[in-house]
Amino acid sequence: MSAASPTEPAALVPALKARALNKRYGRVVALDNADFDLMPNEILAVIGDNGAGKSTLIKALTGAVSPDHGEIWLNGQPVAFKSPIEARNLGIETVYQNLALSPALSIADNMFLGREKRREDFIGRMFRTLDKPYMQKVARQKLTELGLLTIQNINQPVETLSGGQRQGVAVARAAAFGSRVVIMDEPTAALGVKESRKVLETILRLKERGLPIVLISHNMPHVFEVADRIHIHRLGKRIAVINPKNHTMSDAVAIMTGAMAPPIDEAA
Amino acid sequence: MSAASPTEPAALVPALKARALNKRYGRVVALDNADFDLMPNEILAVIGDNGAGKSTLIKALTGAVSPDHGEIWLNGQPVAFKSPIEARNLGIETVYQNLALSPALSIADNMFLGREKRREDFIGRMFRTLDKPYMQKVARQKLTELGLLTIQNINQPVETLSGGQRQGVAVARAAAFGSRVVIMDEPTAALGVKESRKVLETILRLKERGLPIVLISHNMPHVFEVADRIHIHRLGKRIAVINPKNHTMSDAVAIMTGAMAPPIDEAA
Amino acid sequence: MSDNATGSAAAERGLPPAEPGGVASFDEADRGPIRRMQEFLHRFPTSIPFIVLLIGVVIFSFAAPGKFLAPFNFSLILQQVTIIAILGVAQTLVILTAGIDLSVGVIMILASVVMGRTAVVYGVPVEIAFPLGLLAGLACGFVNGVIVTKLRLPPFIVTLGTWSIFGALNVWYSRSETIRQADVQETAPFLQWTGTIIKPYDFFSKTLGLDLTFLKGWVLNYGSVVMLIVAAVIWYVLNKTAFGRHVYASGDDPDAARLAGINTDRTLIGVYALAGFICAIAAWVLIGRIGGVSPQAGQTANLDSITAVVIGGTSLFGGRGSIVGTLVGALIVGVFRNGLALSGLELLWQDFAVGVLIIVAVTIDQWIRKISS
Amino acid sequence: MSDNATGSAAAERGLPPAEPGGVASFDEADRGPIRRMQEFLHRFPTSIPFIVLLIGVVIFSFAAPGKFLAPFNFSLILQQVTIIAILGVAQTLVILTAGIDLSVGVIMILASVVMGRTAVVYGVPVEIAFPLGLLAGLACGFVNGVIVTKLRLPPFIVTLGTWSIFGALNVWYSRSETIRQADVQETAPFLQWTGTIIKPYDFFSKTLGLDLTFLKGWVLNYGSVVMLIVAAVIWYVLNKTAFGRHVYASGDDPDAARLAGINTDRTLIGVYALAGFICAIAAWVLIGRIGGVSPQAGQTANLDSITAVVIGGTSLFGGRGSIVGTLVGALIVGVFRNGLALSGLELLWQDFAVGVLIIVAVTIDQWIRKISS
Amino acid sequence: DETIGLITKTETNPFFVKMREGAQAKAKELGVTLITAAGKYDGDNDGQVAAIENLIAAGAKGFAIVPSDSKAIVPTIQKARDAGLKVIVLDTPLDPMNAADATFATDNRKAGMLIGQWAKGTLGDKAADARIVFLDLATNQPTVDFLRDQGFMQGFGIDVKDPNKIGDENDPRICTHEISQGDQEKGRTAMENALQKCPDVNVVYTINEPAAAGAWEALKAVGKDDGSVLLVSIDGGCPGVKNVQAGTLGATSQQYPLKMAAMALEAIHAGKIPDIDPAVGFLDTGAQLITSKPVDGVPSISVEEGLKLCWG
Ligand SMILES: Nc1ncnc2c1ncn2[C@@H]1O[C@H](COP(=O)(O)OP(=O)(O)OP(=O)(O)O)[C@@H](O)[C@H]1O
Ligand SMILES: Nc1ncnc2c1ncn2[C@@H]1O[C@H](COP(=O)(O)OP(=O)(O)OP(=O)(O)O)[C@@H](O)[C@H]1O
Ligand SMILES: OC[C@H]1O[C@](O)(CO)[C@@H](O)[C@@H]1O
Ligand SMILES: [Mg+2]
Ligand SMILES: [Mg+2]
Repeated sequence: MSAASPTEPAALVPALKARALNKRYGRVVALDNADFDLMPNEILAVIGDNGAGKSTLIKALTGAVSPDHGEIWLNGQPVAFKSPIEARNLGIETVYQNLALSPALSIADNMFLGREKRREDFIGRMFRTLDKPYMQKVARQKLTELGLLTIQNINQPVETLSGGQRQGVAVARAAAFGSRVVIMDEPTAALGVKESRKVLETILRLKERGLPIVLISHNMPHVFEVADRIHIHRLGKRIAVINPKNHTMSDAVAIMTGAMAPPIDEAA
Repeated sequence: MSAASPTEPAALVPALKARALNKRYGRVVALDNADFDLMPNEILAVIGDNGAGKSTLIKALTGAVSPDHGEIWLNGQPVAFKSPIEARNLGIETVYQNLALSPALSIADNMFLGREKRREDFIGRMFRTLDKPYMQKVARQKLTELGLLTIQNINQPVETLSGGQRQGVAVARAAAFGSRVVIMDEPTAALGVKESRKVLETILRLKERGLPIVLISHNMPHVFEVADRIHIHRLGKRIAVINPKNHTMSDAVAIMTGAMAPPIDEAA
Repeated sequence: MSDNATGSAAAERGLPPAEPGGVASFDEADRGPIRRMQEFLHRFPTSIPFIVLLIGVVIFSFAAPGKFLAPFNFSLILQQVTIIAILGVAQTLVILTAGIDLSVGVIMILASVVMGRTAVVYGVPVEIAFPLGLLAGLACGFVNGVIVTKLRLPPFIVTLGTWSIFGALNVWYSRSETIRQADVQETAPFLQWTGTIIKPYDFFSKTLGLDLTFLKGWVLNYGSVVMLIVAAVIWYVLNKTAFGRHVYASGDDPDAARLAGINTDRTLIGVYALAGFICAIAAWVLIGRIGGVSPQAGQTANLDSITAVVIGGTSLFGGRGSIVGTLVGALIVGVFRNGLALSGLELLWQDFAVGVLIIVAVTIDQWIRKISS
Repeated sequence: MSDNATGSAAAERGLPPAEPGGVASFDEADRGPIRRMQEFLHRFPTSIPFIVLLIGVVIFSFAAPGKFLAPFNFSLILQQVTIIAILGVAQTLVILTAGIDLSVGVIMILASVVMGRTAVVYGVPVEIAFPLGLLAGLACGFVNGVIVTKLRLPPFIVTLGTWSIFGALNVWYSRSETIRQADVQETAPFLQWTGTIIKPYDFFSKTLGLDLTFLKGWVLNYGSVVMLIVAAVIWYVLNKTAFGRHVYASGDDPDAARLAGINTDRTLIGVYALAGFICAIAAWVLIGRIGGVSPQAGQTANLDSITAVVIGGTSLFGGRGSIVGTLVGALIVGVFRNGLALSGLELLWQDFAVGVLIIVAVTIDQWIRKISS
Repeated sequence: DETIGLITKTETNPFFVKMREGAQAKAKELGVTLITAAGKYDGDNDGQVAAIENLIAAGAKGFAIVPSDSKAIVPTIQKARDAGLKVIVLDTPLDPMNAADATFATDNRKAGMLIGQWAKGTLGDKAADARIVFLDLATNQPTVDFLRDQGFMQGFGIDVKDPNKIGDENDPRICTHEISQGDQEKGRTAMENALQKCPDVNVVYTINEPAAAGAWEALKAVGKDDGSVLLVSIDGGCPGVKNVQAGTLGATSQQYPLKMAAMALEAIHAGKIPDIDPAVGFLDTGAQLITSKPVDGVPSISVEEGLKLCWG
């Protein structure tokens, strides 16, 4: 329950940690004393039934929703984000389930929203002119990396994209800019087989870059393929954390749905 | 290319058929002479990359988008829906990818949107009073059938639901009211393992009731589990229709992504 | 955050409270008075604007002692807000569909001129002239609705255009001539009926022989009764009929509503036509109020009606709001203006205070909503 | 359908055309003149309102032959729309964020009074009085922005409230006294500079010795130049800077913008403050136009500025629209009013025609957009 | 304590502001409470109706009002009088005039006539083929509007046909009637449009001085500030009189708003209405022509005198 002491070895200080988060909407309890631990450089999957409170947990962690009570630590430091901007400024990048894209803006604009790049020459410094060609180039490149080749026009408004293309834009944005923690809420839900693959590869690549990643997903094969640990959420709280190597998918689903008793906490 | 002649046996007249559908947005070609056939009482899966044009195809078939040209037949009769209402009035029920729910209205209201039930007593006939208790009861029952038990309040506005819960509402609506054709555009994308199962069961139950169903999905195991035939869409057109019994998932994905040449049309 | 918006949206529409049986439920024992108040507000969110109204009344009882807190003055306020409240009801319908109707004021005037001039100047029996006026209102609204839906133009533009057009028709038909109160009284007194005063005390003592002293001093007119009936009917339509659900859905997300199978065009035309009809009823109340028929009246009515709607908590983006809110919104503005006028403050500082009070009122409203959710 | 909306939204913001290399590409051979026209409109969607404007001009050349189609008359129209166009630019900023500013007119008047009265009546040097007026506008806008964001109130309510408040301050500071043209001229002629007339023909013949006869008859004033500069600067800000992107995003979907990491509060405060500042510039142009300072000028400016914005194709729901559209929108209304005034039509039928023309103009605009997409 | 009300057309027109100041001073002197109210714009009847009702609720002894709509307000004024309030109408007479207890006003027709006569006299022979532009108040022609406009015509020697209606004349010297709403900016726009129709204009009648100031700017912009156009108006506010002095305004008929208000308050306070000549129907608070170029046979006062009497 206590914050990491300065003498704790770095690897033991969770990158992101929360205790006893609560969030109630009227009579609906979305978070019920939920705990959370993301260790450095791990891929943590979060699974749970629809309505279990996974998205609310993520929103509470990133300042998109203010929990009624509870505490959060980033790399051992207590934090209380009042808005998603504060979390982002500390390097936490999130793909929200509803994507958080501006429908009428272009793909490139969305990709760089809130961190637009200025021209580096005199004019750019003087008149704060945007470097649109640069942003378009990078946006196209990031989307190509995700295999979203059907996108023909990087200046197309996001609202004209297909469901999967939109999700791709949001994922590409988070992957490109996350510097401390990357959180993805069902990033492959609308993606095709090939595109989903690319996202999993991207997640692994982010891990290689030393980042910890949170992956919320209903896709058990995906989860078991990439996760180091699995956080199981049920009725608003974490009921177990399991190691995918020691459990089968059916176990995970059984625990998640309440068909099996949660094991005693085992994963590091 | 011609409509079914009256002498054709019923089983051979497609429930829904389209030829040479075209839809262009500026320079983006979303549908490029796409064909489509849904046979009576079959489950037809439609698969394809993100941005291949699947959703546009569905929208063109249901009057949500007017194709630039092309022809459509419902049970052998040529049709040209000017709005989704016309399609719905003929018994075609659709789960659109963006769900088509009214965010501020309650779950029960959304479920009965456009086909509200009036009280049957004198007052109902006189003052067109809605039978709210009835609609709430049915809504709750339909959601329970889909295993969406975390929904606590049937009068909750849809915008306060989790991603999966929302999708559940849209699926429940289509399943409850489809009388001629049911079309589902990625109905399980946001659903959990258990809930997805229920949707697949629902689809099979609809088939038992004698309906033909169109299922768009990126989830190959799901597709191969329930589909009678698989329509593969690529770059705006149907490039193959395969029988899942004769092909593996990898085949399907390979054809879909262009890695394998489409087989000659084989499925009935 | 978005949840606040959401919460109050639900509250605004007066959705019933969540059912019990959530993941956790309240510990029923520890309910202090504050908690109970919260529960109450959460259960009955429509009571919130009333609280704001009450606060206003209390303030002015001190600011204008004696004068403000008198039955007669309250009766007056009610009469003063009647027309704006009725137009506000019409405006609420339109705004719920994410539209706006800049022509409500002029439709009202046109309808009043049609009723008055047809009856008084052209000598047509009021049994025909009055329905003709209602029809004129309905027709104007219908035209608005048809243009909005068939040409797919923004309602702001359409009603700005028809505002000019109906205004010109008004000048043309009325010849800019005011019809005197005395002439109306002689030829078509029915048109003035809405201005007839009722004294509830006298009514009860005469008809039932009751001596209800607390009613002494209260004065009503039939215009206020008409207002309440119009509001009740539209409340019913919005909340208890399919058409009402379609109105909310069409404003909330028109694309979704269309995909879900709602004929949004028909709904919108219905809404504008109904709004026009309600404006014509307001015309009747207007004639009762000013006695005669003036082609000049009601020019600020557009802004005033929109103000009542917005103060009443209805969103200009459509899909969220309520009729009760609009009535209270109109009353809040009426109370402020009347109270300030009686306060003896210099005109200039009255204006200043109205501005501040409107902002404060809505702030308190939002704040109560927040803590009660 | 929703795609039409989408298409024109992109068009409105003047997004560059799609890149080649789609699934299929055009057969470049079969491009008839209509197809080429379509291509052109699709590439340069901002040209569409100009076409509508042109249609208006052609109509009036016939309706008011001789008088309308004269350089001098065009110069006049430009001068007549200058103030509304500048306020329209301010209003566009606010409306792009899904807000509305009912206080633009009164901010302008207040700023003009601060400039004029401080300089002329209190004898403060214009070098101080003028910036003070600009500051007053900025401050008013800032107050609007802070209330909108910090109290999270609907902009309609906030600016309705501050409209009253700023109006009261205007009466208080101006004492409702008019300042004469001659007095301004004597003490602070700089404030009238925007009214100074430029004759392009004389200018070129004097400075460059060019005899550009086609410029004969054209008359400009510095107010119009100021208008163009303001519009150009704001166009630049909206399209070429990060702030501009944030303005669009904040209006398009505020929740998404916030989640994406935009400080929407800061953006909104910036927008309102900037709008207030622009209103103060409009104040300067106003003084130039009416010569002196009048505390009651420009009271209908709110509705007029919103009209220009909406006719210019900007959505009242935020996130979609352009500055160029607003300028053309203001011009369209100016052309209609002027053309009708010259047409000799009876006033009543002029009103009628303005209404019809507004609707027709926007219909044509939508229609061209549709066929060009 | 005694309460008396004053209701004006708007809050920002200097004319009404001065009226209010006059009333305030008088109220202080008499030791009564003054409640003031105004419409939201020139022509706002509804606001004035509510203001009257509020005065009834406040138990006022009576009030003075400048009616925005001279006909539509009549029943409400009747209601107030039935409730025992004394009602004195200022500036803009009611229609019918006797609907109030009394009317204290400028003789608007005479005020118009004075500037009409002056313009005619100044032009001399040229008056026969003058080109006149009228900048009127509003489409619905409230009493001040037609009284001044038709008065001007009568003074200028134009056959007015119906003396209570603008626009039924067919004298070729009338070039156009435009609407100014008594506003400076709209006055300029109205004059600009008029100039397009009447490039040869040489007389401009304006409803009031704000409109005249706007018109002047439009004239100046086309170089017609060279004395080729006679601009006349009504009001006699200090800025207007100074404009006469500067020569931009040829002549103006001065009105006396402070006097109107002060007299009204006194009468209401005393509860007795001064004697009014039944032939006139209202108490004329006077109107004097101010010009620096007097014309024979048209009584006028000098700018210096005008400056002493001016307001605002
Ligand atoms: N703004 C809100 N108002 C009311 N209830 C809400 C709100 N947001 C979420 N909820 C409720 O909180 C619960 C948890 O929702 P959440 O979105 O966190 O679920 P989830 O685990 O992410 O589900 P899914 O897998 O479907 O995305 C749900 O029952 C939902 O209805
Ligand atoms: N309104 C529109 N304007 C412009 N382009 C559009 C529009 N709607 C769709 N498109 C384009 O048409 C193509 C097909 O889109 P569609 O939504 O049909 O794909 P999809 O196969 O359903 O993809 P997904 O699996 O991601 O849902 C995409 O490239 C998309 O960008
Ligand atoms: O707008 C018309 C009004 O303007 C005045 O002339 C004052 O400027 C008043 O006498 C008149 O009622
Ligand atoms: Mg979720
Ligand atoms: Mg799709």
